[in-house]
Amino acid sequence: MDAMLHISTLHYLVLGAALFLLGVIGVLTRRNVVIVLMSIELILNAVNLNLVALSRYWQGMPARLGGGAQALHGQVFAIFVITDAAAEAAVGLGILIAFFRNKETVNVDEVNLLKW
Amino acid sequence: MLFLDHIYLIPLLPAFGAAMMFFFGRRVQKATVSAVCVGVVVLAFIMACGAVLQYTTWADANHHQPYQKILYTWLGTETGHFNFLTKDGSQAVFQADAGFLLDPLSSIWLLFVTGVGMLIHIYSIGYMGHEGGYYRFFGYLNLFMFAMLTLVLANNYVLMFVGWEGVGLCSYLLIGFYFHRKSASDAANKAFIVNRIGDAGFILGMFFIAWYFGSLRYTNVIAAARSGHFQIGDPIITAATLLLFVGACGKSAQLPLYVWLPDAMEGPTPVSALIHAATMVTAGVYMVARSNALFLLAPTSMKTVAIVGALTAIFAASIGLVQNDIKRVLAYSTVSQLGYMFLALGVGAFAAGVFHVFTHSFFKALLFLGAGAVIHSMSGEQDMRNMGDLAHRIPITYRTMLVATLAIAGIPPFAGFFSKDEILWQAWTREGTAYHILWFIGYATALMTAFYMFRLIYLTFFGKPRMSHEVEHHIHECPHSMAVPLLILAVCSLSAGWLSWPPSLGGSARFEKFLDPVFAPEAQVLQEEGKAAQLAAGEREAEHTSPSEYLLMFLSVAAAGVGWFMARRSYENADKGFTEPIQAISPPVYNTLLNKYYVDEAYDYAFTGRRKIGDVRLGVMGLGEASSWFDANVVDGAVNAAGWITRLTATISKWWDTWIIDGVGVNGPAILARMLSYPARLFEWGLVQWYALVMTAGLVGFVFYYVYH
Amino acid sequence: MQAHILSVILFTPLVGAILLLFVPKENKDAIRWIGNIFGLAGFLVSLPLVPAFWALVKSGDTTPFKFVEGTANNWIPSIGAGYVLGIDGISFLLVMLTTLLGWVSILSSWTAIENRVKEYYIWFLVLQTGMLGVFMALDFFLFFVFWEAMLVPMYLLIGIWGGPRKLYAAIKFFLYTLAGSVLMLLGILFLYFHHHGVTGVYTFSIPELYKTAPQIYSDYGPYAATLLFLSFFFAFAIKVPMFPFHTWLPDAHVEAPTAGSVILAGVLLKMGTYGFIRFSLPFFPDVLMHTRVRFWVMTLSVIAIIYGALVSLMQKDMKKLVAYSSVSHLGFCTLGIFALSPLGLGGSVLQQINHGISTGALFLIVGILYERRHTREIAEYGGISNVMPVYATITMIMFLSSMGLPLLNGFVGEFSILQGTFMEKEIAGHPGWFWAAWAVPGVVLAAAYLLWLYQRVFFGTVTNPKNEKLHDLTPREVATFVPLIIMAFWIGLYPKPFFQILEQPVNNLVATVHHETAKPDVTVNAAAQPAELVAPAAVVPIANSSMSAKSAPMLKKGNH
Amino acid sequence: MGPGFTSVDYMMALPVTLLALFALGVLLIDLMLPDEMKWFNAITAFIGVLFSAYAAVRFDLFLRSRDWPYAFGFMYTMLVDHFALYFFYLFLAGTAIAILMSVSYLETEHENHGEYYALMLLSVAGMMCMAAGFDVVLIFIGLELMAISTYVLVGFLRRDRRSNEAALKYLLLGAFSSGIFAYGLSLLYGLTGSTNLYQIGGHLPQILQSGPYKPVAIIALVTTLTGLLFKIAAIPFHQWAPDAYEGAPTSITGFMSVAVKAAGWAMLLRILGFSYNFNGHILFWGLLPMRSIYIPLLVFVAVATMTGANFAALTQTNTKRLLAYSSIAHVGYMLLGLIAGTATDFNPDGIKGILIYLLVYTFMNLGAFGVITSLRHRNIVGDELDDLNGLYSRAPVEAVLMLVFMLSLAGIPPLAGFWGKYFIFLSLIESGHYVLAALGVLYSVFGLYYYLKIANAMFMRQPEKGEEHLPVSYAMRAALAVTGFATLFIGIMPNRFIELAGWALNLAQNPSMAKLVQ
Repeated sequence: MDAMLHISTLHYLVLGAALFLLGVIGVLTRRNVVIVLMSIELILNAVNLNLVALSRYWQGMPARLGGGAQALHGQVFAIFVITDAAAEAAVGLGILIAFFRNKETVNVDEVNLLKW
Repeated sequence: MLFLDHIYLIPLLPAFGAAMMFFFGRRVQKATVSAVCVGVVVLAFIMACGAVLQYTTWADANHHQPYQKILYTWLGTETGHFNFLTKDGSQAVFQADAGFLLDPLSSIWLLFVTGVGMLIHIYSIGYMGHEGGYYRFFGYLNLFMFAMLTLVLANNYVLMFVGWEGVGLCSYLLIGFYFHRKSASDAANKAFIVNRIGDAGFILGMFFIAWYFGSLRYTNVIAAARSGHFQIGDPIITAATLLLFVGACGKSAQLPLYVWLPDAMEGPTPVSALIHAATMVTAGVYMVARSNALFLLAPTSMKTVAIVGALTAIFAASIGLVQNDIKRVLAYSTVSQLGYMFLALGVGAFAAGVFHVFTHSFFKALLFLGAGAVIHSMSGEQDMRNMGDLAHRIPITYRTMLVATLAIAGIPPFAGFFSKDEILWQAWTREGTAYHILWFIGYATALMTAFYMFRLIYLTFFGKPRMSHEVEHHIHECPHSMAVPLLILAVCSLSAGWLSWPPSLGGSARFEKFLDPVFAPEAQVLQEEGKAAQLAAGEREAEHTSPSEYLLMFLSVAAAGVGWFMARRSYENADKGFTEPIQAISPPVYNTLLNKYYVDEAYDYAFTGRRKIGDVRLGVMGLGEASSWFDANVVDGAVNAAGWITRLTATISKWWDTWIIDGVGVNGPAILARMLSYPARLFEWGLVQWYALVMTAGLVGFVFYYVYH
Repeated sequence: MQAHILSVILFTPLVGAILLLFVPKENKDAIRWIGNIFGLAGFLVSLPLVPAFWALVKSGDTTPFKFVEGTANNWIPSIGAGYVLGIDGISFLLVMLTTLLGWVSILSSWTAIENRVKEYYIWFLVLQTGMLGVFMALDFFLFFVFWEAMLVPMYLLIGIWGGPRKLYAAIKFFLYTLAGSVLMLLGILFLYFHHHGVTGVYTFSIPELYKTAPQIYSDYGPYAATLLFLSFFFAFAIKVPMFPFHTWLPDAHVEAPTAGSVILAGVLLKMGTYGFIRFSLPFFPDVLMHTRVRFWVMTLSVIAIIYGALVSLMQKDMKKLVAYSSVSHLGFCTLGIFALSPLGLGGSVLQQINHGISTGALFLIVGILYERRHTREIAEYGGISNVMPVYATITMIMFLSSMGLPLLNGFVGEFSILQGTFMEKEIAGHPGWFWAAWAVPGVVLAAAYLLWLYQRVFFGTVTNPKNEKLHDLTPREVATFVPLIIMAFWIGLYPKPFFQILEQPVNNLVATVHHETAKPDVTVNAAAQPAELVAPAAVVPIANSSMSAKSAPMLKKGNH
Repeated sequence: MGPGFTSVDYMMALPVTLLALFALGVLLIDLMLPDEMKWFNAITAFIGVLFSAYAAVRFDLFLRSRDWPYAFGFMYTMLVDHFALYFFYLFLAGTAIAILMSVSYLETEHENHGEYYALMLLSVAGMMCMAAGFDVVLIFIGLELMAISTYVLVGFLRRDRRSNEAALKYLLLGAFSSGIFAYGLSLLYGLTGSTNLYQIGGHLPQILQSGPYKPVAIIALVTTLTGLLFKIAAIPFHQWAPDAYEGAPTSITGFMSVAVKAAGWAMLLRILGFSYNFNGHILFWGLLPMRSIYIPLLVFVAVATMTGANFAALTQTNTKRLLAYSSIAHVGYMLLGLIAGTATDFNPDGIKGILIYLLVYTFMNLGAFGVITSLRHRNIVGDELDDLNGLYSRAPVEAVLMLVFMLSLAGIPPLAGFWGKYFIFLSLIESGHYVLAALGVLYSVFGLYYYLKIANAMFMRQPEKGEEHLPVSYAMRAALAVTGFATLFIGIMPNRFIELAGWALNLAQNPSMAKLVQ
């Protein structure tokens, strides 16, 4: 029992933060639009992780602090975020395809017609 | 009191004439023009005589008050809401009437201005008969009469200033009458602008008076000045009088502002006679005489006036010695005579000064008209070196001019003798060597005057004929319209002096007595007040005669004789290429005089900046250039920067250049903004990830902001 | 009619503009006729004002503003702005000047404008309304609206019908003037809140603000008051334009079409001086009386007089020359204003009218030559008086009036200004005559540059063959000058009515200025008990927090 | 909070619902329409907008009848108060005009599909959720709904590479930012244990007291702020805007520049919060307690935005891009208003300024884009500055209207644009931010310069491409007429609208405002 290492909300948050940063870095560095999109998904996943973990955390809290059994906002929110992520990915890919039709590339660096 | 009550008509009649010319002049016949213009002046003259006569009777009834006629309040309001604080802190009202004042002083001017004016108008009918712009000429002349009469009849300084500027304008217009000649328009501008400098002084002088006495109406000012609670040498009054005198210098062509007068001879000869000899140039004298009460309170100013006058007299006379243009000789003689008048005023002999103005107006007008006749007969030739032997060809002109010459040279019993002699005597009787020096200068001038005037006579009327043959062929005596005025003026130049036959010669200086209400009071008021009292008291002293007076008389006549004799010796039978005595003695002196001491050149270098020293332009135009450069390059440095940056960037790269030039309103700040605009846009260089990076950077930046707060 | 006469005058031109919208733009003559009719109408409807106003002056009625129309805050109650019109002697004269010049310049552009005639007249009439509004507004907000709205038509007039560098000039004019006036907006808002802080009422009504604005000096201290003064000063100084802010003027003038220049010089510049008189003086008397401020404004005026004259002396372009001469003349006006003596102030207003008449005419004169020869280079001309005698005569008269020859209008104004300045005992540590003496050379220089110009253009023989065929003035062109010449002589010969119209407002103004500054106890009281100052505001959190000087800095951080 | 919704809930959701329904309706009808009948979609959409507007008005009246200042719904998820209603009207007005603008434009682009209008309506539905959302979840959903539909709209010109690219960029950045935003929201939730703005606002103060949580709170704030500022395109989160505006179909550019931006502002105001003052006691929520922390940031952002945008716009030669930068600059001014509005305890003038600004901006900016849209036909693209040259001679009415819009954007009285700026500067002076005020006005002068460039091109340059007259569709004419009239009318008779903005902030209950309205 006590040998088993106890995982607190903080760990989730740290993991979330790590994911978030990874996502950001991905967005900033990867050249392939698809991968950039995936990195954005990563960010959203970090959000979901946070939300779920925190929702657990608040369920553990006393009700007078707004906690309690039905403090489920976080999880509800997470579900919405997931759907949203899906939608975004779909639309993103759609637009990417349209773009690809015209320009024959998925390289972010070549998305530079509009500038200045 | 018909004339007196309608005294304002005297200036308004010529104004009416001028207006007629302005509106209808171009459409009517020359005959009509002369009828109208001369007619109004004749009327004015008649009214003037009537008014003066009525005044004399009126004055006896009203113990010699000046007669005033106020039409309406011109500047300011009667309600007097436009107040200002005088120096002593009392409330004063800003007000200037359109009002007229007649007293002995103004009546004298009134008489000879209208009189001589009338004669010159008549003369002009003949003289200008063949000129273009006949109506224009007479319109201007009438306008001048209006301005001059306003100047004379005004009852306050502001209205006097109106006339003052008005005559300046008319002289500008008339000098520039032959406007197609560059020299004429130059001379016109010179006249106006130099006069303007004087006027600036006049304005400031007026302000000082208003500031000190709280009014600009003669009666108030003089009453205040005579009230005696201003001590003599009061700095403000000194300043005021000096500034007024600056004005006088401009108008009456005294050093250093005399330069315009000789050039003014570009105008038609009648103009030179009327404006630049008889009337306008004496305005300065009138103004100083008018403010005698003030000048007497400022000995410094009096001295200045006297010294400037004396210097001008000899300075101009010396130039006159060698001039060859007949009108220029007369011009310099005018300047010199004006110098005399100021000398008289300066030594406190106001009456004498005025008297000289009076006589001078006749013989100088005569001289000019005569010169005009000569030029007329010489078909436009003005250079005396190309004349000679005209005496029997144009006898009337010759005789009349001779009379005038005798008068100006101061040969008794001609008019000039009395006035000039009076002045010299008054100068002599002032105590202090300074005044003796002044006397001597005046005396030397008298000699010079005689010399150059007879030089003129001999060169013009005697010696060998030096003109070309066709000119010689056309020589003819002038028409009656010109001859009559000459004769009348000749009579006056002979007899005008008798009005003030000096007591010492058994006369009873009637002229001065007439003027006593204007000048004499100082004598009593200031009798007990030391120095200035003597300034004023001179005229009284003059009454008991002294041997020295006779001596001086003799000396001055002798001087005139010597001048005559020298001139005669050198020029009696001058032939082509005759020798100037002075040139013979010392060429450099001669050249200096011939070139008028190079004053014009000096002014052009120093003040106007019309001439450059090397590449630098000094004077006003220099300043003008400097400031317009400043304006273009510094104040509006925006534009400059624009151009500069544009050029710079153009060299940097074409791409940049097109962007700089593109769009509108290349302006300094705008340009700099543009410079900044490109970074702001380059920031946006099209790559999504760059955008994302910037966002993140912003985010991180925010976080760091707190880390370090 | 009597009650709404100001509105009628104000909107007659606008009605014309709207009417013109419906005229097909091909029908140029109809447009010209309508434009001119409304130009004239604008002048005619303003004429009834003259006897009415004169009657009031005669009856010695003492209300500061006459023909007041509309009540405070009736326009935008929620911010306290009202459509309030009213005039006193000063604005009365300026209004009349505007209507007159508006008519003249519309008449003058009959042949000058060939393309896009319709817009031209529309914009011109709109401009007319804008300018009139500035002079009539008794509500600061209304004033500001007109002040800025009027820039637009002027900008278009310069930009569309202007000369070669029109775009540059138009933009420069617009930006320059706008830059000044936006700061003024902030100043106005400050006054607005200060007034609320004192009285607890939000209003832009100028008469109301007169009551409170002077207290700013005591409530916020000299420094803040001076900054506030500057925020107004720049707006007006740029408009006038005073010395360092004048560089937009030559460009705008040179590029603008003739009528545009006439209005620009004749009326627009007066808005600056009017602003000084109407606002700077009564709002910031203490600041103005402050030695250093006064010294600077006086110095700038003097510099403008001399400098403007010197620069115009050396111009090669007639229009530029006239433009710079305006700088010099307006220098006289500001000198008279800041001398703060009734005489100087009255003279200044009169001089503004004179400048409108004379310089307006000068621009017409230049325009007439330009129309015939399409150049303004002085060197191109010479001997014009041989071919165009009438024109030469009229020009001479106007030059003389512009250089201040007695019996013409210019002299009366300059003389009063100079004497008014001269008589002041002490201006910024110097006696009044010190300043007057500096200004006087301007009179001489005026003669110099104008006569020299006249000589170069009109005297001599016709050297340039292109000038031989020039035809003299047409009746229409003469007609444009007649009213100006009449005015010039009227003011020159019998200026008394003008002085009588001016004496009341001018004296009140000077009285208030000196009165405000003459009572130090006010400052003491307010300083002693600022609480009492903001007491009515205490109810109001906003006012409370922002109106008391001490809490203002705290707001910057925003947390408490 | 018991479950079970009352009729009020549905009534307040009705505008949103109707829009969604009509969106679907458009899609369905579109299937049945032949190609030459496609314009009918526009009518359907327009009717949808009208219905939604009717629903909004109805709820407005309902509130009045009950004399409620506001109504909560869906378990405190949705707050429909005057503020929300104000924005409803704004969105709907903007959308209606944008629809009018689109008809002929889509014809010329040969992209006349029903999806276009459907997506428009859906995005408006999203906006309404943002404006009326009182729970971050709802707000986030609304945001995404709006965003995703706009991504598609931006890329609606499938064959146009610039359009694709714009869409792609907008999508990537938008998704990125909403990711960050969501992350911030999650942290907020973690801190306060609620997604309800009121409770978040309620809990924040003591969290800020306790040391350990403050950094987290700050990170939450910053990330949230990033999301918010991104949507209103404030520097340094603005860079999507110029590209998206330039690439998007012009009608959509107009739509985005007003409606989408207004939605962004609604959300920003809701979350950063402003306080009501109900008869004395002050009511606040959202992040308002962190005011003292974010104000300095906002100052920085505002100044940066004004500076960057104005400078960048200065030398633009592409009209759409220029207007994009100009709209960014306007965001800068509005941010000043936000600063003034939240700096002091209660200073509604700043917020009021923003509301009025958005109102007038809707009309003048849409008008401007309308004119540009009308230039687009077969041979001209019409979005280069040179395409405007000599516009006056080709289309005088459009030219004059454009001039009006430009001057209004520059804030010249008496045009609508002036009032936006006026209240911003008013509030700045009021709250003592004199320096910011001076900066603001100077930049507004600065802005005039590039607006005048457009005016110059239209009036003072000669047209290159002949004198041929521009054909303008009736719908477009209607749109231009409405916008032009509004711009002038609001400018000259602003009182009604100022009071409207006051009403949106419930200022009637407000002693200080009671003074102001007298």
